[in-house]
Amino acid sequence: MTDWYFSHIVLVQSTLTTLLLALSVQVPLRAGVFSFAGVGCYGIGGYLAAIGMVHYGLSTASAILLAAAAGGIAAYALGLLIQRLTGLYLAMATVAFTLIIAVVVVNGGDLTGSAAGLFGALGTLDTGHLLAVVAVVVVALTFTEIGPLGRRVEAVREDPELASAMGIDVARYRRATFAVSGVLGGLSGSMTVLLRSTVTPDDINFHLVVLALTIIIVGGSRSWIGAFVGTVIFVWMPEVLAFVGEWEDVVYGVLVAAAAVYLPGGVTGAAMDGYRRYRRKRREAQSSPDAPPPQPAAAAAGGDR
Amino acid sequence: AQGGIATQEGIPKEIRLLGVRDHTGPVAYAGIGGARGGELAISEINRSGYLGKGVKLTIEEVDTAGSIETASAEMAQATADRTVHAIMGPTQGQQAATVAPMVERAQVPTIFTQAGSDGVVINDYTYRATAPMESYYHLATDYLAEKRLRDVSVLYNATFPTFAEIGDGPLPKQAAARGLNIVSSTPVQMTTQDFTTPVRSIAGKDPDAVVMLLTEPQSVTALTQLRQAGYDGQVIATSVQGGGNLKEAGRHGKGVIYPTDFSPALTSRKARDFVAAFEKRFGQLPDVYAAEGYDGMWWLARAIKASGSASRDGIKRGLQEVAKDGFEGAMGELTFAGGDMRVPGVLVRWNGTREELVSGGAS
Amino acid sequence: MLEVADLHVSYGPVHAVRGVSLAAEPERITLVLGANGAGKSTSLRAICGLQPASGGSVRLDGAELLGKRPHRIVRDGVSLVPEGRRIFAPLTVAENLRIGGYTADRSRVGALVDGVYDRFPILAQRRDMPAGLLSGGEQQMLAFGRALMAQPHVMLLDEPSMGLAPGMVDTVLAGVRAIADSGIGVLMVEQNVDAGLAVADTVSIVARGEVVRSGQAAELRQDASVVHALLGEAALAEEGAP
Amino acid sequence: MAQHILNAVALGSVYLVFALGMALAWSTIGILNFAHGATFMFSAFTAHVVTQQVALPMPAVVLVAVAAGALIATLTQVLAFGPIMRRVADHRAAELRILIGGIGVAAIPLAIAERETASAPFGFRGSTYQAQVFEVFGLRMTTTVLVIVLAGIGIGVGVWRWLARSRQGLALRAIGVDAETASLMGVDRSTLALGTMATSGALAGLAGALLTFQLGAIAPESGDQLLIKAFAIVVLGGLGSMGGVIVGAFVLAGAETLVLAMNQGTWVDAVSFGLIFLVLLLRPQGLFGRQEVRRT
Amino acid sequence: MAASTAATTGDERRAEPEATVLRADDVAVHFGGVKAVDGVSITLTAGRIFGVLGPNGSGKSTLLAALTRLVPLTRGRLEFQGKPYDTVRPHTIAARGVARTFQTVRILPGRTVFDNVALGAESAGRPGSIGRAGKAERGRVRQRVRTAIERTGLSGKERHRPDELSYGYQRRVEIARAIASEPTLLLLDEPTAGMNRQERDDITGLLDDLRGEGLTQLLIEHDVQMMVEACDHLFAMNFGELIADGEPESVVRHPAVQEAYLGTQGRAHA
Ligand SMILES: Nc1ncnc2c1ncn2[C@@H]1O[C@H](COP(=O)(O)OP(=O)(O)OP(=O)(O)O)[C@@H](O)[C@H]1O
Ligand SMILES: Nc1ncnc2c1ncn2[C@@H]1O[C@H](COP(=O)(O)OP(=O)(O)OP(=O)(O)O)[C@@H](O)[C@H]1O
Ligand SMILES: CC(C)C[C@H](N)C(=O)O
Ligand SMILES: [Mg+2]
Ligand SMILES: [Mg+2]
Repeated sequence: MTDWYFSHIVLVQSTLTTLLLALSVQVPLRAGVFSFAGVGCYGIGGYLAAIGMVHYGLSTASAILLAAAAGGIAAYALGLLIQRLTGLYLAMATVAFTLIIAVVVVNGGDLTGSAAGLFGALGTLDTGHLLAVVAVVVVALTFTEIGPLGRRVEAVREDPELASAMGIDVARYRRATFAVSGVLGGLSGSMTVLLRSTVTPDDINFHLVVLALTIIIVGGSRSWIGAFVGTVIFVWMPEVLAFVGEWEDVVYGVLVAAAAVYLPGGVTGAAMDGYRRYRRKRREAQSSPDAPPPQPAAAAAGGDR
Repeated sequence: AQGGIATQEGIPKEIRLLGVRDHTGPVAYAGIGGARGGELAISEINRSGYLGKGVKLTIEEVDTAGSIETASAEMAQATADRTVHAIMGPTQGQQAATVAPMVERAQVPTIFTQAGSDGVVINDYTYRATAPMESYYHLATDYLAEKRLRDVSVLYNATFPTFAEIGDGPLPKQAAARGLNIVSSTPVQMTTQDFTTPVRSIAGKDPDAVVMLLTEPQSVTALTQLRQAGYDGQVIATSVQGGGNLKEAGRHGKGVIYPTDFSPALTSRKARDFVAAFEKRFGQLPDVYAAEGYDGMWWLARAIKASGSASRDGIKRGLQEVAKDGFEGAMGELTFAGGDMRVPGVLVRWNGTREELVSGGAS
Repeated sequence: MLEVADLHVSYGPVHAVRGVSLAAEPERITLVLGANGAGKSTSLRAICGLQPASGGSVRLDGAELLGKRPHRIVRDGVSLVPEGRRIFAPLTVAENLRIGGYTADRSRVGALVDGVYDRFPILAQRRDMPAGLLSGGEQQMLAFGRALMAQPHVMLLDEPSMGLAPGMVDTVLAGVRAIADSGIGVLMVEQNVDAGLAVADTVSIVARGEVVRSGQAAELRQDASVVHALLGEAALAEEGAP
Repeated sequence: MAQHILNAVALGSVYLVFALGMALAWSTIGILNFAHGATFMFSAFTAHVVTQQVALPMPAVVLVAVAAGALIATLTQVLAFGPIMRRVADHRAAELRILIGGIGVAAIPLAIAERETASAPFGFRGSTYQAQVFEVFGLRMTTTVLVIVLAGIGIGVGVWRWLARSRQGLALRAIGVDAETASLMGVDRSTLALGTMATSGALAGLAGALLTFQLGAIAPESGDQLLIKAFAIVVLGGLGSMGGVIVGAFVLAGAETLVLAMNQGTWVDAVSFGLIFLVLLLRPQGLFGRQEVRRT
Repeated sequence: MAASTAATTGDERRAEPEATVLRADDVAVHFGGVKAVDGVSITLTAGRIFGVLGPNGSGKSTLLAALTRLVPLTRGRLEFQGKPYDTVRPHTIAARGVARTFQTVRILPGRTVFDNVALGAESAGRPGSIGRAGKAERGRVRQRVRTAIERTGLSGKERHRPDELSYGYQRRVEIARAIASEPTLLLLDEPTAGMNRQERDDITGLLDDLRGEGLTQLLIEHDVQMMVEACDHLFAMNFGELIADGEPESVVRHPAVQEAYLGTQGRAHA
């Protein structure tokens, strides 16, 4: 077990940091904000942590705090700037934001290490720290998924106008998701960098955007559990698929496409549907077997008055 | 796995190595080349009983698939495996820089090929069998000075670490030292595909030579469009254009000159033997990546022999010892700066079908 | 002529339509009445192929329609004004009408569009406006006009008077009558019982997914209380309110 | 200066042909095909493989690539997007799944091409075509550029007019709004969708062939770079507006050319994406996009 | 319908009888050249049902949108319980106790009927509260949801998703959501479209009960008979303007209304 743990420590840790990145895209998406600003903040956080540590000798904890705060502020400011945008227009603007950050760090001279990036930013993080951070994040997010707040978030996503007619300050919710996604991105970026000690402009690219999106759609976009399932799938897939060798990418492509076709709500959605069907079956089995075909209210509707 | 094997002193019957590099993805050619060169070297080492009768080097390759994540994950697994004596590390600079601190923590000697950025050879366990491009790029400026090609334009990919390093620093310095006049310096980025505009302004200046530091597809396009823009002077490129990468440029690629650490056109006996053996085994000419993999593997074998131990510590000591004296490899007389290889380098010309020697390469 | 016999439709475990039989004959209007959730819309959707049926048959002039895809059924001459209007919101009013005439003879589209504009002048005023901006009633007119564009043999209408002002209800239902008189068979779901009865020829009353009563409109007009009773309006009928 | 404008027009035309195919499927039947870049690349790769066997003239090479593109896109539709669209009633639910389906599909040709070429650049060296350089009014250009500009503008305007005027164009837009109701109008949505995707793929193939002729060679990864640019172009122009795509392509190409002409090559992406960002700030629906139609 | 459970709810919000709840003064909403609403002034007093009649496209729904701040005003002033609100954002006025239904059904498709109604129940006058509600509050919310569901005849359908419901039932979810928020003012845009007479009477019975509890209402419907019976006061609109205003019977008999609304035949429909 410990052998296994030590040889897979990088995968375990990157599962946790990638989860935070995926959540940074999922949180706004859940409120109907199609924003990839979190990925940009991943870059901001990663670079700030590395700069803080390499150039200014910051401690690991303060580098991460700085990164999270900066990510949150940057994303919040971006959110203020582009609050009139919606849908794919907003997505495009945030992708642009992310890619511009990549260009800025390439041209950042010694501060950012230019094209080569920075190295030697090895923090003192361990898996325990990561777990603690992720646990706090997950618990906090759970509250936004259930109960009244969950319903409101859903209303903001599905029908903002209806939401505001229900007394919900839609703009405030949107700005909040920006800030949260920035913090999550900053956390993810800084912790990734401090674990692996290097950061390069290449780390902030469109593929990361695509990866984050793929994770949450394949995993399930409605709750952190979906993000977690997706993260596990995509972080561990190369390991699991190693046996197919050079066909790994082909198999990867087929699996992703198949998930898109056959799993409407992602893996978690499919699991929940299965569970619901199972429950219904059981309920039906329990209700008296000789009764006429189940009358799940709907069919009886016409005359139940 | 039984623990402790790779830490035992002495030379066991089997010495297990792991190759952790790109076998798929955009720079797969570097990993594949390195793996093939190493494979050839291993077969020679094993066949000749170089490490003693019945002693066998074995290598297993894992694919980092072009990603830093996968590279560090694979490396974590590799270093945790106590039966692994040494690792032939990733070829991409950033992958290598990321795993460098890991191999030190795990104390597994690792030889990189390529991996041309800073932050790779940083401790007692990191070694590199590729000379940094800037260490032999003076061959190009020497040539220009010698041919009196004074006015030079530079077109370079400033977001690719290796080229950025040369284009921003050593190249202008070397040029100035040799009395060359850099009339224009045009940075482009990784995503630049069309060069009509930059090439147009270069052609307008009509310099004596153009130094072009670009990736493979970029160089084909830039060359083609440079010629179409009416420029017909000398083009100087890099080893990235070696290994037949200019083939697609067709007639526009003819006559391009570049410094490289290895060319099949090299005439030393070592080089000729390597080329012949490689061709026999793989049915094609070796590229620079293969030569580096080959010489890197021989460095390792010499190290084991020198320290008389294939333990991780023994290999580390041996590598340092061999580096002190240097040795002759396929790339010529190899010297070392710490754990980092240096080569004499060679200047070659692409004649449309293969490389021809222009200068250097003497051994 | 369209004959629906013993139609069954289920949504998963919900058996929404249980053996409905209906008919639409040329020149006649068949009025379908029923409480909310009785299965009226589901029946119409199944006839058009939008919802798979689990049993029964739908024949148009003897040919089976069940199992065909919706666009085929439309081309065979059956056209539906769907519940909730379903206009194409971002397309202009004129484009909505033109798409309605997708299967019509190309050369006649212009004339047909003008016909709709004559019937509903407000649509002509709004012709270049995105249809989604129309008021509810205007959208209902558009949905009706759009169905006319297809020049069907059989027309299925799901609550065509919904959201219309009384004057407009008369216009639309008079339009339906005129359409029927021109030789088209009409199957119409209506909640506005009196207005519906005024133009219908035959009536079928649906409850809980089954036809509980059908007969000639003329008879039922005499005996409106029966209809109301069947629709669960007994209390009202006793008070003799209407 | 004039030369720079010509260069921008040439670059814009390549972007245009590529982006048109993507915009066609996206703004009509609502398929944002993330495999468009891979389709582009793989059609060029197919033509490359063919030219290695037979020396073909330019039109034949283009034809091969166009056919390959149409085939790939058709397969994508049949195997991935079609099943997704069949399984959902409303379009919004399908949107993200189509995106991800495309991402999955794209990985396949990319992996194959990378493997076959070992990621080395490939081109049409085997073709009999040689670009001729000529000068008009002191402007230097090649026959390739001429072909690209003509094809780009011609097809761009053609597609634009066709979508706005034709019956099928209208039907396609209706499918994008509400596929079920469109079928109630007699529109055969699966056939039309298939035709649209095939056309879109053919345009990707055309772009693949033309760009490879223009650049001399492309790499397996070249498609990805164009994909994000095309995405930007369509959004910049305003989703649903083909005229917007035409303008968007030339605006982006113009901006890039300008930055390059000022010798600030490493800032190209920042400037072009910054421009898009600014345009969206001022016009949240893109240059020619329509405001979303929603009523209370 | 379960009118008996009604008495316990809504009393906290009951307003003074005859107090002015809402005043709209010279309200206009123009869309380019379309003058959807053009200078309408109305006053709603507490505890009464007001009706709006008018031909299709006369501006009724737009007026409702203006009152709930969902469209920008071209001109005019709005006042709710004495406080002007023509510049606030829509959620603010909703949080102050103005609830509405929509002419086109708008419900959350992925949530059950219960959840949809709960969304309304939770919005009641607690602007922006981030769901920290205590146990007691949660219990009260659940009670409000149950009551609203019962009163709109949705009992037994709590666990259904809206898209599994027939159109008439989807409309009821809209109404239930609005009344679950226990508003001070309820605005209803054709709440009974797609219902037959009996079903309509059930709904008007409910509105009547709510009036008895002191709830002020503004109702848009096309069914003249129903409007006359249900409302205390009618407004008639045409071309965005008020053409009549007063006692229901007299408004319906007003010649301009007859002319505009009841069609050329001028025959009352009911
Ligand atoms: N998608 C669906 N999934 C499950 N059940 C459904 C679905 N659509 C309708 N039903 C159920 O089928 C029954 C019949 O619905 P239908 O829409 O046909 O009623 P209707 O007679 O048209 O009612 P209304 O007058 O309210 O429009 C209802 O009980 C409804 O709950
Ligand atoms: N956003 C908009 N842009 C342009 N015109 C609009 C817009 N919204 C409404 N209109 C127009 O304003 C007029 C009034 O619309 P409104 O929806 O208020 O009518 P209504 O009285 O509710 O009609 P109905 O009884 O049919 O629902 C209509 O003619 C409509 O076409
Ligand atoms: C494989 C090569 C392209 C690697 C490159 N020389 C680097 O250092 O990153
Ligand atoms: Mg219905
Ligand atoms: Mg209205």
